Amino acid sequence: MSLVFAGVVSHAPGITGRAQRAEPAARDRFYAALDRLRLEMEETRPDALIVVGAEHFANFFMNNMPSLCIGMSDHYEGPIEDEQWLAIKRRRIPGNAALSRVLIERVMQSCDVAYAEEWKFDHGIMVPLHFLTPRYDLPVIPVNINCQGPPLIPLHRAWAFGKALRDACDAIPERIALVGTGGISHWPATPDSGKINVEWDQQFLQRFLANDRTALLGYTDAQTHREAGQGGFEIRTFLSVAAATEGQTGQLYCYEPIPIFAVGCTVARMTVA
Amino acid sequence: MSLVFAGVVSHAPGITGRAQRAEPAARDRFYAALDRLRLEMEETRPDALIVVGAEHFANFFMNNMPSLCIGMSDHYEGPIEDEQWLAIKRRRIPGNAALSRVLIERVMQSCDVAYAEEWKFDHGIMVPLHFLTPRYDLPVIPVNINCQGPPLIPLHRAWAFGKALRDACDAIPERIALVGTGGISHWPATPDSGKINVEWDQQFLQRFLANDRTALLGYTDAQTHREAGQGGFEIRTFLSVAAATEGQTGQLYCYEPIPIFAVGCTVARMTVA
Amino acid sequence: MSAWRLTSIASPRSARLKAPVMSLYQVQKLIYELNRSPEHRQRFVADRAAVLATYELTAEELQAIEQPDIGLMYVMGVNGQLLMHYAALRGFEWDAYIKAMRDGLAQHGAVRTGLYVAAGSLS
Amino acid sequence: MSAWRLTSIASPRSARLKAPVMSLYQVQKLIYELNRSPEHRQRFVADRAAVLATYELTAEELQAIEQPDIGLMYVMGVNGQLLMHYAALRGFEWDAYIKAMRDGLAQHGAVRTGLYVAAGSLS
Ligand SMILES: [Fe+3]
Ligand SMILES: [Fe+3]
Repeated sequence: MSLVFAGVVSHAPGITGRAQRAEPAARDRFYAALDRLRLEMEETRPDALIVVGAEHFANFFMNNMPSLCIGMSDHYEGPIEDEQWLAIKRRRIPGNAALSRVLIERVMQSCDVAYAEEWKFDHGIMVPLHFLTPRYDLPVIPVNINCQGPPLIPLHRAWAFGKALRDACDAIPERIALVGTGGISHWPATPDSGKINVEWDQQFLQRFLANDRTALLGYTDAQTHREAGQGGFEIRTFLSVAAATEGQTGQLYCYEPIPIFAVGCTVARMTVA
Repeated sequence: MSLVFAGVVSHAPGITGRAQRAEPAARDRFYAALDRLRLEMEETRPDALIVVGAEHFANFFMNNMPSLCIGMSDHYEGPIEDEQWLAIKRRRIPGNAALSRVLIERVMQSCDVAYAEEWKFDHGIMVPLHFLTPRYDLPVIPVNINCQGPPLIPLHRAWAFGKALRDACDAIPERIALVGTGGISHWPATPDSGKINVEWDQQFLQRFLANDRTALLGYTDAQTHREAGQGGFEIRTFLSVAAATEGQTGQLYCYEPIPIFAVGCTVARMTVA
Repeated sequence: MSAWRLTSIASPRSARLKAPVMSLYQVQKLIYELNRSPEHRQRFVADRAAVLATYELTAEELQAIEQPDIGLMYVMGVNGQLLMHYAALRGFEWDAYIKAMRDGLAQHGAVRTGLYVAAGSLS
Repeated sequence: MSAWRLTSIASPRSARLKAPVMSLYQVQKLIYELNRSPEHRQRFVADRAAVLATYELTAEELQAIEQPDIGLMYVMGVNGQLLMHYAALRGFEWDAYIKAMRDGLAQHGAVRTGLYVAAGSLS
């Protein structure tokens, strides 16, 4: 058992960049839940944190869009966005190339990941790190599932990838924390920014927390796009965490729809067997 | 049955770039075999040609090195190398983005491919095209298996990829030709350039032509590296063609060790069921 | 870049053999490269025409980028995760950026291609 | 870039927590970018120092690139599929390029890292 912690959090850039414009009480409940997740993660004494994100054309463009990518560097950089816009200062983030390599080789037994020896994090990873490793003292292993530019991998491959990550973690002595970040329903960077399908989110979260594999794999992209926006494609990151903790359930620490953050702000922890 | 043709050819840059320095009789036998393969491919009236190559840091670098990538553009460009050095003039090569997309979506059911909406071909694709589509009138769908910069996918995933390609071809009405290009034993771009392990090549070719899955998947990278050079990692492209024609055997049209071409120059055709 | 489809329509062979060349890819590539590189942004600010000349763009695209007409770029199908940063680079505050997209829809009609063809319909 | 290993050695946890930062990646990136872009090559020819200043390189790497010492670059572990084109760019004909690598091995010793550590041993 070397996966020691698993959770999911939202990552929308408004969470830090437009913090002052949110309803204070809802925002502070969300921030408090993030802090709780951080403390609980620290209690598990991880050696490294795998962040499964869904980045937004910061590193990966349609000239070579990987379905799955894992970072393999001793240091990363971020945010790539304007520091004022995101309200996070640019900095170097520690990685662990050797540990990445061991994980990548193991994951490659079943999933065809790209690897990246440099990576400029966007808000998709920086916002979670801002709350979960505020001192930037934990080596991060960035992982990406393409959820932006179709064609996208089917959900069952996101599941297979989560299983492969778990298998890789369990094969090494290091203590690994895993955090997925994405979704849930949202229409980011469109005129519908701020729209949130609360009912859809609640049903999805129920299925996710129950780790209901059949229900989770039952979503189709057409339906998700219609009901949960193009931002809903990012449920792939949640599915990978569910797969990595298959058979276990989770606990919801926060779900707060905050329109100016453009997403139902979510914090949850999954039990690790 | 919409895969209508399958074969393998060598692609070393010396084949065109250092043509004048080769032993003329061996070279001309090789060129004649390439021409035979072209004629036979043309007889199958393909609508598009999938080239499974192993490119050499022309498009894909360690900042985002895909294990598997498929092009998705209506046109490509090549060669990226100096035109005099490769003795192939730079030009636009026709593609078919819509056809690529259908194939990619199908392949993604089991393999996690990257997609690329632009691609500058290097010798790994240009040398085969120079002989197989000399009028550049056949849409090309470039495919890459990373065989250069480790970590590399295991051979059984290259096999799974070949099966996925076959499955995708069989699901569409278009007539598809498939050509793999790589290996076999060679030490390209090293002081050992020109070394060829003929015995190793002959055994490999025997197994490939017999489509002996067990034997082909029995190679290990450590052993290949030791006996067949780092260029031997490119057998992944041969394996994908064998997988795409599983159950069928092949015929060798040429095997000529030509040291100034830095490879045992190979042309073979596989039967398509 | 081919138009977004949730599932590929099994189009007849003939239709697939003459897909149009789209330059939307080039618009998006420009923004991607601006986002990644401070040097590229500096060159763009200093001599926009010179930078734009290195991309294959239609007259409409060129004008929308130059002006900038964020609303038209949205309608053209530029991915919002790219467009958002171009709007910020050109000085649009958040609300002005959202408004520009809404104005674009009113002025230029529905989104032509990409992920957002159907967006807005649930508002 | 971590050193090439055919299979990962199950190194102890402590060893993996302080892997060295290697700048070989930067040398290779330079050549990759030169290979891809005629404009980059022009800038490199016109003002080599300015281009090199944009990469994080050690003094030894800088000198090997400047000179150029193709043999030393080979010994440093630069992938041959990249180095081959850098040699051509700097005017090395095929035989001179192969000879430079051989001379490098004689002068600087075995390849230090990467794919070619074991190469040459079968010659
Ligand atoms: Fe996102
Ligand atoms: Fe090759």
